[in-house]
Amino acid sequence: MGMLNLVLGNISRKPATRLYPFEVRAPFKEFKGRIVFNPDNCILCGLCQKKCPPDAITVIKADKTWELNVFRCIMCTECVNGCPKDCISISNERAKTGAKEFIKVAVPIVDKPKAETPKADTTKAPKAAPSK
Amino acid sequence: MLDNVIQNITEIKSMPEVLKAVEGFKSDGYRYVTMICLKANEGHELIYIFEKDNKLKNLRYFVKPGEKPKSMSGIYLCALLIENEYQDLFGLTFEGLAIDYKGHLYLTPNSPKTPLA
Amino acid sequence: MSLAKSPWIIHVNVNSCNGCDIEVVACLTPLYDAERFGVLNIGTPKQADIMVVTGSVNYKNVNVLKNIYNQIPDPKVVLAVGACASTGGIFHDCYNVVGGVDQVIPVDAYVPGCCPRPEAILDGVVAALSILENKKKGNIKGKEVKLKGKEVPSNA
Amino acid sequence: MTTVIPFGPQHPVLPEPVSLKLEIDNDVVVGVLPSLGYVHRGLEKFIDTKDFNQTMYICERICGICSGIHGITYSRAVEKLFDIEVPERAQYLRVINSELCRIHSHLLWLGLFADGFGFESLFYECWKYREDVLDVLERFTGNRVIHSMSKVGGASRDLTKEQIDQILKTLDDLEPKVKNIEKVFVNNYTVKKRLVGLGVMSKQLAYEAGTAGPTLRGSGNAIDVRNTSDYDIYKDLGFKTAVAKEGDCYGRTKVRIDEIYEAIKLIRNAISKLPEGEIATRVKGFPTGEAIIRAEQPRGEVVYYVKGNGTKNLERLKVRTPTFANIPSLLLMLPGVKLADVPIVVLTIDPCISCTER
Amino acid sequence: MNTNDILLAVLVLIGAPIIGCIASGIDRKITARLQGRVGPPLLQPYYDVKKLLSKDNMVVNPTQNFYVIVYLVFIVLSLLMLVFKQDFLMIIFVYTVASLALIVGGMSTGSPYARVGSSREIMAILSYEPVLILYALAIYLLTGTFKLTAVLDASSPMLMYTPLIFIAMIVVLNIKLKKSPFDYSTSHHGHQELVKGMTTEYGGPGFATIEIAHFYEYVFLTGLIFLFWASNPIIGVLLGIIAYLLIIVIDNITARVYWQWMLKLSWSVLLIISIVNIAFLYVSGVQLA
Amino acid sequence: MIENTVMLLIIVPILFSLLFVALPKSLYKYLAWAFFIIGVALSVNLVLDGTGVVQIGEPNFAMFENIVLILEVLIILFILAVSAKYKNWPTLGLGIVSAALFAYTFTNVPGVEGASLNIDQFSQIMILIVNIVGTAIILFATGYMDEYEEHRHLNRQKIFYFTMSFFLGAMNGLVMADTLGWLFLFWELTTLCSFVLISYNMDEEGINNGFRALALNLVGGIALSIGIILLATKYEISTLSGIGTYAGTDAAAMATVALPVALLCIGGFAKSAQMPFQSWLLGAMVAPTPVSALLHSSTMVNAGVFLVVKLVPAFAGSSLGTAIAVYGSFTFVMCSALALSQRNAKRVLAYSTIANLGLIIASAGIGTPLAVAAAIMLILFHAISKALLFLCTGEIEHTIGSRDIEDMSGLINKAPLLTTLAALGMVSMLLPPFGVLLTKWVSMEAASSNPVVIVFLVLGSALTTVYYAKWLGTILSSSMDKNAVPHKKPETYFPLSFLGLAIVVTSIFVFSIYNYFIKPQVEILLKTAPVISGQAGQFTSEIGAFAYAAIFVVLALAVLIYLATKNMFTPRTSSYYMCGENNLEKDRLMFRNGLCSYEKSSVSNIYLQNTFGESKLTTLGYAISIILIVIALAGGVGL
Ligand code: SF4
Ligand code: SF4
Ligand code: SF4
Ligand code: SF4
Ligand code: SF4
Ligand code: SF4
Ligand code: SF4
Ligand code: SF4
Repeated sequence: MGMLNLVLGNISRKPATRLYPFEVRAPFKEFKGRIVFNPDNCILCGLCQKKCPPDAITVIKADKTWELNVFRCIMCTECVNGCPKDCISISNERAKTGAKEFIKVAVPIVDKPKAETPKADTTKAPKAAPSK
Repeated sequence: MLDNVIQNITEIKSMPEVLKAVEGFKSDGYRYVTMICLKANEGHELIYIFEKDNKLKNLRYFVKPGEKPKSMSGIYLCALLIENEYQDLFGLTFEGLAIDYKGHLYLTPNSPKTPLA
Repeated sequence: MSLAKSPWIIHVNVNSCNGCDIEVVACLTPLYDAERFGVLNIGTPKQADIMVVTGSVNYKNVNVLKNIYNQIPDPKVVLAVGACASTGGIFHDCYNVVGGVDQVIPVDAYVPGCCPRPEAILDGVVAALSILENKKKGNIKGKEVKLKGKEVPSNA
Repeated sequence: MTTVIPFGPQHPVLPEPVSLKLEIDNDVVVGVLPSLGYVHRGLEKFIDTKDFNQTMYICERICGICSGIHGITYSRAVEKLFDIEVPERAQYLRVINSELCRIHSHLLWLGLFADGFGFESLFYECWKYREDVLDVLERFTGNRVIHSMSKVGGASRDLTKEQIDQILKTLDDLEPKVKNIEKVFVNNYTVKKRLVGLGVMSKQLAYEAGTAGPTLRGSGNAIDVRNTSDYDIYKDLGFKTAVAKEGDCYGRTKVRIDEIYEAIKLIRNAISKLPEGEIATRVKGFPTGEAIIRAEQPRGEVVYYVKGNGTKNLERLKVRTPTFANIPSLLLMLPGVKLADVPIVVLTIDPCISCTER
Repeated sequence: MNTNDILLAVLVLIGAPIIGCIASGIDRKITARLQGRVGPPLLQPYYDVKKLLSKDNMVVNPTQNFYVIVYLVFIVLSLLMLVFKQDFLMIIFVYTVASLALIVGGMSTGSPYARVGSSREIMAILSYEPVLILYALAIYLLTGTFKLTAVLDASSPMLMYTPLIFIAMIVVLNIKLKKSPFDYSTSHHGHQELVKGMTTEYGGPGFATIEIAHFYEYVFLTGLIFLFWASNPIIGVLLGIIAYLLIIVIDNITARVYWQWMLKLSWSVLLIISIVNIAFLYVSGVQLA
Repeated sequence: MIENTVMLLIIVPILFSLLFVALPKSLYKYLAWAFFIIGVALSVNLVLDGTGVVQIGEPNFAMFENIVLILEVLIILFILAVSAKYKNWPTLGLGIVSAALFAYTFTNVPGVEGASLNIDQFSQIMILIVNIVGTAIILFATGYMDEYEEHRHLNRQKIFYFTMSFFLGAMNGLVMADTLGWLFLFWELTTLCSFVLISYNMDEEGINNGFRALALNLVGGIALSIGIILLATKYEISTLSGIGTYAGTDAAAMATVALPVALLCIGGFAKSAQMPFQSWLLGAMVAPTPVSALLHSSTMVNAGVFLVVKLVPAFAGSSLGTAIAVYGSFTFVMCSALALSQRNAKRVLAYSTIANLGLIIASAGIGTPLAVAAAIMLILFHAISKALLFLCTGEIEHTIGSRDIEDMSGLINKAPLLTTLAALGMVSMLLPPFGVLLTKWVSMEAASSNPVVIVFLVLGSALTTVYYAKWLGTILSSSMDKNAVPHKKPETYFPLSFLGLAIVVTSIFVFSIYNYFIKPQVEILLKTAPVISGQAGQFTSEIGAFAYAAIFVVLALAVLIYLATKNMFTPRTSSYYMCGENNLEKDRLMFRNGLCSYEKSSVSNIYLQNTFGESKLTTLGYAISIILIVIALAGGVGL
């Protein structure tokens, strides 16, 4: 009768369900949600690209761009620990579901004047709009 | 003494001797743990690993190029998976496999052939 | 709205490390309870609407993926869950990996992460719902994916 | 005429792609031919392109269920190549992580197993409890199932006081809950009807077939790699090896439930003894030599063989996973069972195909 | 056939699926709550059917949908016959047609899973049909006729004289609703070694037909329970509901068993208690007042 | 002119049998067509002639009586000769006993002055079956036997057609004869025909089975002749109708003739292959399919139940009746259970035949007007359905080369018409609205007054559903491959379609059939007829109603809905769900196995050999059935 007690217990209690889209639990601060890149200090050394196990980061010195394939990143934090300039950090926000996403950032090299503001643009694959 | 050892491997020169040694292990109550295959001087090196009371024993055998080693699956049935795996990955041919997947354990006719060889 | 209220999924695990799989399964369990949206993990493709694919594609399961895709009646949506399914992830350059799921069948939505949280997967399902509705409205049919790389049937 | 049907690769009771060709006569299985390769990625080749640090992340993704233990075992193997001693605290952290993994994995298995014999509500119950374990794991390591907590040389994450309290609290909550589901698995009439006497392997057979983990211990063999002398600090923590003498699916279930209790005890023990100090040593140079390391994963013993050649890439990495060792036992257990029992017998070894095929 | 009859028939045709749909929704809701979940909306079965009807009609065998139509119309017919108080034995035979149509429909697809599922379902027939007919016999013994008129017009409840058959019928209900522990031929939600058993190859409108037929079947089967206390319709309906709830609870506290076990159970326990009950009726010669 | 028709019914078949011998093989087709048409005409004519008794008195009687005597001597000599030739000692022994009994009859039993043929409604029904179904089967045979013989390197068709036609004549005689002596003659003639046809293949198996049939039927014949002798010597009853008249419905009279009646019934049981005599009918399945269809399902075996039903007035309501009812229902449930474990289609049909005959006997045993009506109707409907099923099995065998049910999966793709007909045959055996089920329903309602019988019937009917459902599902399951080509010959397909149509038509007009044939017959037998009305498409008895018309309507509705919605939702054919591992080029039921090669999936049905297998049940069946017979006999003697 173990199971009977369990199911009757369940029905007499509130459901365990977290009503997800309507009721969101704040992510733990320890959670490795997504990679955040701060281009300000980046020296385009390419160490992060070297360290990244799935080759999610592409650093192109010539174009001065740093690119992350968000849908390939596995949240291993190798890049975070490996960056000599601490440009990469980790946020406990999740990356968005829906279309594929690349984060491509033009890197202002530090010794240049600060005038050139970093311009982040998020390129999205054309298909399918994500939901609200 | 450490329990997990790969040192002091007994080198064995001929296949019949390997078979005999493996049979000896079996009668001594050893379990077949696995076999490790390495590339070595054109051929392959096989390391058989056995275990009893949490202690390991190893045998090493060198497979000359083109040689067809004997399967241990007749002695230890569980050897058949790892032997089939090495047929796939290293292109070895084991003789007398209990179930011979003929190089199709993991790979299909389309996939790369003998990727580790 | 009929489709959006009753999405039945078929879970196809192709080359996944299980991380994504267990999170897909976790979506159905009490804490997340995808059935609130009418989601059922239905066994057969013939009754499914959403194909949830986890893992990258390898040479052995290309045909499995295509067959299952072809057996889902229209309108249908393919949801690639996890880094592997989306892009091949960490395995993208393994010798036996063809790549992400979109190398083989058309994918409609992607879920990032390795592995994605159940919440992210639920987001993906919700995203799939509107795509499903659009496909129904636009009468968009999934193309029959042809099987390439035939293997000669022996002992046929 | 016998019935011949494919069972898998895509099949609702198999969350993982593996295929069995079943030959059935009179509702009894007379022949099986497993078909593997649906999850073969070729990870052992990866060492050619990834350095030994990155390989840790690949090893973790051999399987997503006890990925933590894979990472730890890999680290231990490479550390053996370097011949370095890991700080005590890191060893304790590794044990805590391993045992949390074991609890979540066993709860997961209990659920899937229940689903395998059509007991949906029990399945949900197990997975509900598992979520609490995942929560503490997430706070500990930053991720729910793929933890990346270990690294060559020690641990990459430490436990804070607050996290430790949470772990202890979760374990306190969990214990009575496990007792509840244990009652069902052990006493429920229909469950026993399905499990008792099914897929029997004698002590001798299980030993000789080279099985590992609960599959082995469920047949009365008290063999557990955690008892080896060089396995982290397990020898200092003291634990009882769970065994059952039945040798059937019922026995294996009991072993896994007991292991949950043991794991809870081990974690409590480890936390109470947790020393202060560093969590990692610096690793310099590149690995050379050969090493073999075994570890006890939820599914049984995993064997890591690494060979370094003095470059940043390893020369050979070979993983013998527990399911790899247990699959041959399916060939022994399946013939003679009913078709309806196939999922149960397959699940009873707690198959993990992704690690089998890598 | 007067106007009243026609009205009643139309009412049944329209009302039964609505009740069945809600019953099935309640089932899913309660099951979810028993499992500690929120569960789908009450009208989820309706959404499901609506969706299925709007899907592509994918078949493996062009005639496979014929069988499910037969299944549907015969379920409806047996329900109508029940409502119009026809011969009970006859109703059971008509109901057998429906069950067989589904089985043959499953077999006709040729899918190995469907065929194994169907052959298990055939074995289910072997276990429940005798009980159903013995139930009919009990009605005859109590009223002197197989027509249901007498049962429905009686002033005392049949349950008083047929408690054992009632118990057997609860199990039959469980088998027929394909609920755990007897969900071996197909299972609504739980995962199954046979994929979706008999209905593996059905999808879209064909599967919608099966679902609609299930709605009617729910009503029909609870109707069979209702008969045990037909003298007071309110108690009768309550009895039906209680039986239904009981089955939902049983569904959640048991594992799936083998058909072999069920066959044994039914030919040993169910049949014997039914026969004992019948024997009692013979010997005592009681009549339903 | 009923006398002429009666004579023609016996003479025409014999004529045809001679024609078959005289004319070459190439003309058989036309002969068979002619025979069929004449058979239909004659039997319809007989029905139109109405009922009546044809008395044969002096001066013709002496001639006929001599013919009968000569024939009986010939039969016995033949039996003795063949059994001696093949050294079959049991048969020889039984033949000697028969000879002795014959000699005893000849010397000790007082002769009769005349003989009579009694054509009542029951005989009419039997005549219809024999002459319409029977000639249809012969017609089928002309399309069937060439191929059959080709596969077996035989050339014995002359004997085949001769015996088949001759058998029809004998059967006609049997169902019309009222004089017990004549009845016995025709009875033994059919036994002989059966023997010849069973051993048709002339191989060891055929001959052995032929002898088994002969031996067991001789046992029945001996019981029959002892019964006849007893009746004649003790009660001076020499006609079948005489027994009814003697016993009436008077319990005391019934009790006095119980022993001879029981003996006659045992003769009937043997003929109908009831347990424990069932083995001969199973053995008879080695004969060509038309033989099985004609002798062993629709006509000859019916002779046994015919006799039992005709004897109803002699045991209705008595304890003998109850014993017979229990015995019949026991055979019903036992053989249904045995059929469950069979994979050989002909054996399934054989068991099903025995089971249904058991049901008829059970109904007769119950002896209420309703039950007797059910018994007679069941004979009619069962004969048509079973003939169709047997012929279909034969044709299936020629199409796919096997009679194993498991091999028949996918038949719908290979031979759609044949499969549909076979499916119709099966459906008519177990589902409403078809006649067999209607009569089963009637008999169940009638049996509800007897607890043991009803429980047996309930179990038996569930088992019946199972073994037919299995088979039905198997032939209807699609396999998507179309390899075999059906042999579409008009001689084979006409009889099949004709029988299929007959099933539907008789089922639709079941009430008219009841009114015209059954009701008066039951009145003859029991003096009362069941109260049955046929209003509103319902077959309503005092305790229930069977709404067959409604079901026909609903069935038609289902077809209409299907046709209407077929185009509403355009079907798109897709491949099977094979867990993703399909092989689309070759056979769609193939899947890729572990060795990366393709393999065909297949599913066999559940046969429960371990519970219901012949080895498990047969002995039990023998034991119980023998006990039941002994009880019946003991009841007869008045113990
Ligand atoms: S990490 Fe250092 S050594 Fe290695 S590639 Fe980069 S710069 Fe060169
Ligand atoms: S977290 Fe890991 S996978 Fe992601 S970008 Fe950084 S290194 Fe690459
Ligand atoms: S992010 Fe850091 S590691 Fe990467 S390129 Fe910039 S500075 Fe180098
Ligand atoms: S995305 Fe990550 S968790 Fe998911 S299958 Fe791939 S490696 Fe595993
Ligand atoms: S056996 Fe599977 S679950 Fe266990 S560690 Fe290996 S991969 Fe992970
Ligand atoms: S046992 Fe294998 S298939 Fe099952 S959940 Fe675990 S990893 Fe997936
Ligand atoms: S086909 Fe074969 S079996 Fe038939 S006659 Fe010719 S050789 Fe004989
Ligand atoms: S089908 Fe069989 S029995 Fe019929 S002719 Fe051919 S071989 Fe002979």
